[in-house]
Amino acid sequence: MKDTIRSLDVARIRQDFPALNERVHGRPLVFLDSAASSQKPIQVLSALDQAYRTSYANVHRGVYYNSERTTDLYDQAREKITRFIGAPAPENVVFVRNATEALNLVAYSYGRHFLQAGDEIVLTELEHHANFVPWQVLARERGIRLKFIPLTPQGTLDLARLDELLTPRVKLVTFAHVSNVLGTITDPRPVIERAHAVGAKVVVDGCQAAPHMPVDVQALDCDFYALSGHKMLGPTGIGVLYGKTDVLEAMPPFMTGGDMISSVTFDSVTWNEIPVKFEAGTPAFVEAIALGAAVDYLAALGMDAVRAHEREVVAYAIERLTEVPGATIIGPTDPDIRGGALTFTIKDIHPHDLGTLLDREGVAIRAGHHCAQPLHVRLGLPATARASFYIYTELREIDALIEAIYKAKHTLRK
Amino acid sequence: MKDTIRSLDVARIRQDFPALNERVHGRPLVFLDSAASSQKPIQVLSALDQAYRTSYANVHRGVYYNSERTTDLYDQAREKITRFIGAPAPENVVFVRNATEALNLVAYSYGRHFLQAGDEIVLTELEHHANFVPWQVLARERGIRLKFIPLTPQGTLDLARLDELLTPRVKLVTFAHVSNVLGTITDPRPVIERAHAVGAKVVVDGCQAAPHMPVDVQALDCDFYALSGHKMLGPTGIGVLYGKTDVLEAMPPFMTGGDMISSVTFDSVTWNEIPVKFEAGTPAFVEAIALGAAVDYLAALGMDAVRAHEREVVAYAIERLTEVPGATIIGPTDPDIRGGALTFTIKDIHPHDLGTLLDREGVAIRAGHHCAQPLHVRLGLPATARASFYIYTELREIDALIEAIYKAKHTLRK
Amino acid sequence: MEDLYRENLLDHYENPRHHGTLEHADISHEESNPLCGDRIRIDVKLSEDGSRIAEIAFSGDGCIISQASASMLMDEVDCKPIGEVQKLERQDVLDMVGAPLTAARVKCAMLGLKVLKAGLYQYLVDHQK
Amino acid sequence: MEDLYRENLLDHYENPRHHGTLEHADISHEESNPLCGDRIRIDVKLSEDGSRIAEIAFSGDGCIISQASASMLMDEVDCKPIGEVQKLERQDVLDMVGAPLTAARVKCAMLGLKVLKAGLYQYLVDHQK
Ligand SMILES: Cc1ncc(COP(=O)(O)O)c(C=O)c1O
Ligand SMILES: Cc1ncc(COP(=O)(O)O)c(C=O)c1O
Repeated sequence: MKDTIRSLDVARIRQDFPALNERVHGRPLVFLDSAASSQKPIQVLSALDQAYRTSYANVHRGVYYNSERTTDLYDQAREKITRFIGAPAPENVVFVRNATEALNLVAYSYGRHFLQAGDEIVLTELEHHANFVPWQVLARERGIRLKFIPLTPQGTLDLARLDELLTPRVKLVTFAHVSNVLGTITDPRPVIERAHAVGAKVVVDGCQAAPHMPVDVQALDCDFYALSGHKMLGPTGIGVLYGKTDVLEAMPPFMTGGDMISSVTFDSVTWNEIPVKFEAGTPAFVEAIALGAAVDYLAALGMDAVRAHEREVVAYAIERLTEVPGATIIGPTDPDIRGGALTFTIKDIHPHDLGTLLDREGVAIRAGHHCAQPLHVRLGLPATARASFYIYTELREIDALIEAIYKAKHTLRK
Repeated sequence: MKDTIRSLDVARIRQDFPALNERVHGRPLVFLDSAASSQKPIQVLSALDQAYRTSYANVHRGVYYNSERTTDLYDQAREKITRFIGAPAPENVVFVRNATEALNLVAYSYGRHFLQAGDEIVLTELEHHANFVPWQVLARERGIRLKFIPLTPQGTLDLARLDELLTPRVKLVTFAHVSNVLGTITDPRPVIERAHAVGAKVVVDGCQAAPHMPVDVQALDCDFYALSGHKMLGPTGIGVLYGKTDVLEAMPPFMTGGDMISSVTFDSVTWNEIPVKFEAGTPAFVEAIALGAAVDYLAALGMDAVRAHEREVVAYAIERLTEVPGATIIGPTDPDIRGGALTFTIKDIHPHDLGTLLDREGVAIRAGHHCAQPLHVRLGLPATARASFYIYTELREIDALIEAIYKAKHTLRK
Repeated sequence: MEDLYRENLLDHYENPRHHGTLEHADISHEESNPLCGDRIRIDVKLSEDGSRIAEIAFSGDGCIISQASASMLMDEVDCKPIGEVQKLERQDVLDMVGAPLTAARVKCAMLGLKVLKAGLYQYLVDHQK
Repeated sequence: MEDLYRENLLDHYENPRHHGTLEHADISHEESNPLCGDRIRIDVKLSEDGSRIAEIAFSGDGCIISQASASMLMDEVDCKPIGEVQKLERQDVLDMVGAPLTAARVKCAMLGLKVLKAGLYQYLVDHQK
């Protein structure tokens, strides 16, 4: 199988990313923070620019050319994303600002409508705050119990514990497809099957998966899938909530206003059809159009090839980092179950100091708790360093990272 | 006073708007739908492009150069908007997707926390769905009563009725600063004073005001002010909720997730400070930066000059339309109290037919209920036609509109 | 421009065929598009054996596209077997209109067909066929 | 690069001045920055009349910037009148550090001052001065 996967022509890809040619503090930029937000190819920048420059107008219901044309582009973008994630139809693709809004939408609209006191929600110890705090708030407000799938010492979900967690009171199960800290790739399929077996709905936080590997929401059979456009070559301000038709139709709207109603009087209101029912007001339609260009770009590379490339990069990074004295990798070290985010610590160097020192060498990594404080408490670490990769990452950038770490150690005499 | 106002150099301004040079159906575009969404100047397009092309990274907490720089630009944008609307400090400026989200945020966070059964909300008969449906939903959910400031036959708010509406049960008063259908400019100050006198908070929907005239939220003394960036030269996907410090601080968050928390454990959470408390997840920071460029552009023109220009255009449009047989102007015909949106009907021509026929002449207007169905019910009209203006609108475009209306009448033999 | 509002369409608008209401109709159905205020009512009398449209009429108000396409639809379905009428589709209406319609206006053109089909459907359900 | 992590700063980090805790302190206060795990505790003994700092010590853990700037702060305030210490500001700490700090790291540098000021403030409130 492996050799049938087209591999990426990274040198060619890098030419599409103007921001990668920069110098920082006099050094060539080595951008290793794509898990926070990816760089954008000129194809996306030009989709943005063209949408404003050519026949721009607000979408929906305009009876004139510009508005018709922009509406068409917007609809096409939704179709592209529908195909990209394997959704059955565009009606299953709700545009939101980011994954955080997608998850809040589910917590507000599904959670507050279908969950009640005594119900239980199963999540995991490794969630990003975006897939943790909304449930925590809901749980307190409604007297719902949160239960956590614990981690194995390797940093994977301890699914042996799942059956005991999945009581009939569990109404919702949610987890990150790929962890933004541990990098752990969880195969969603078995978890979803077992959750469905007890009648629970399943929400998958796909923020770190959709940009990096093939995703087919119908094959997964999840009820909801959340992603952020800015992490997958798209602009800021746009994300997607996928939902199954029957669930979306049963849910009340979240925000209300223009476009999402079918008709309203002083006394009554009827909602529009899905997905528009969940898109109140003027949507971020130019961002949606540009996200369409981003998934075109990714689809042309092939998501299998994207994943194969990142697997290679992360394998090399694990290998190189392992040789650095005092380095500890946080999370799985098997590249088969590790996405393109490598979190680590260096003995006696605080991650913030490391981040600052690496920056001076042009190497951009993230330091902190990566919006996963509960996980860091479990790990017993206040903060960690994270280097994360994407389609444009070259192996020589891993070398630059390792060099910069040695240099930091030298500077700090560690 | 009048002659001290710089007037706009419209020919010069138009050079900054590439989309205005287009042809539609072989005719030069006459874009008269800025109330739905405005065109964008190259200054804004280039701010967008540069933010992605140069040192792009996610904001907040990155310890490396790109992230610091982008965070700086983002903070500067908030400061620009703070100055533009006369807010006391950046902490009073919450970034949202659009005015609709701003109003929903208030309805969810303020409304569900501070209002209860038996309370009353005063709004008006002319509201956009964005400032109507969220209150209708809240009212039903909580047993709150909605009361409406009626309209005078001229299409202004009948403020003589305000005192009888303002009982001590009224906890919230809300109204559009400028109506998107009637164009009516309401002076917010006296309404706000009277509402405050009974202890009610005041929410102003500034969607059609902020782009078109000077706004000083501190002088108005409103508690909340909502606006959309895409109607004021900015990109889609970004809007602003202004709120007073004490009110924002007292409110619980709306959406939750990354960045808006100060710290979180498995059992507890503390929120971040305002305004970040209300900005969960990766914000639309590039859009915010570009909105900063948009308000720079407007501030450089001077909002007094912008208003003076639009007053002139709307006065001319009223004059020309009045001479068309069968034309009826909806709303005030006094340009002193009419913003740059002119709504009308042509006897025996359905607005949709008119819209389609005008489009064939290159003239883009909006036809429908403009997301104000309850108002249209009051007016006894299912739909109306609306031509709306902005800083780039020329008087000759009004002439083109009138010509096209005559031609439509001829075609339809009316 | 005359491609859309051309003679045929305008003629149907100004001289709508089968316009009015029918007394003792077998089917009477009305719907409106709240967004633009287009409203159409259709009355149908069926043949003795209930298999064909014997008489049909429409009334309503709204834009030219909605009213003219309803008039064209009347001409098309009058005296036709119900089975055939049920097979009519979006494209058939677009063909009747015969001029390019933008997406926002297609809804207007479809209102007549939507009303007719909904009325027929309800009739068949009620009569257990 | 050495502009930031230069000798002086590293020296304070490796050989922190006034490091430790004080028994029978008049003021003991601790705070942490949950975002990065920096933690600092400061103990103060005041002079007989309560007007000056007689003895001071800090402990804690975290990044170099937070720990070194706390150490520098100790040197700076030791034996100073309380009134003067209360006047210390953000810029004073930045001057002590003496190297350009990016916004994200300024917070680290300020933790020591924050703890000291909060402790002093609480003491003054409790003693009604
Ligand atoms: C008066 C008024 N309020 C609210 C809105 C909603 O704005 P948006 O769709 O950008 O949220 C509009 C825009 O149409 C408006 O004109
Ligand atoms: C796993 C995971 N979930 C959710 C989020 C939140 O994404 P956003 O900030 O774009 O809403 C992130 C991004 O940091 C993430 O990595």
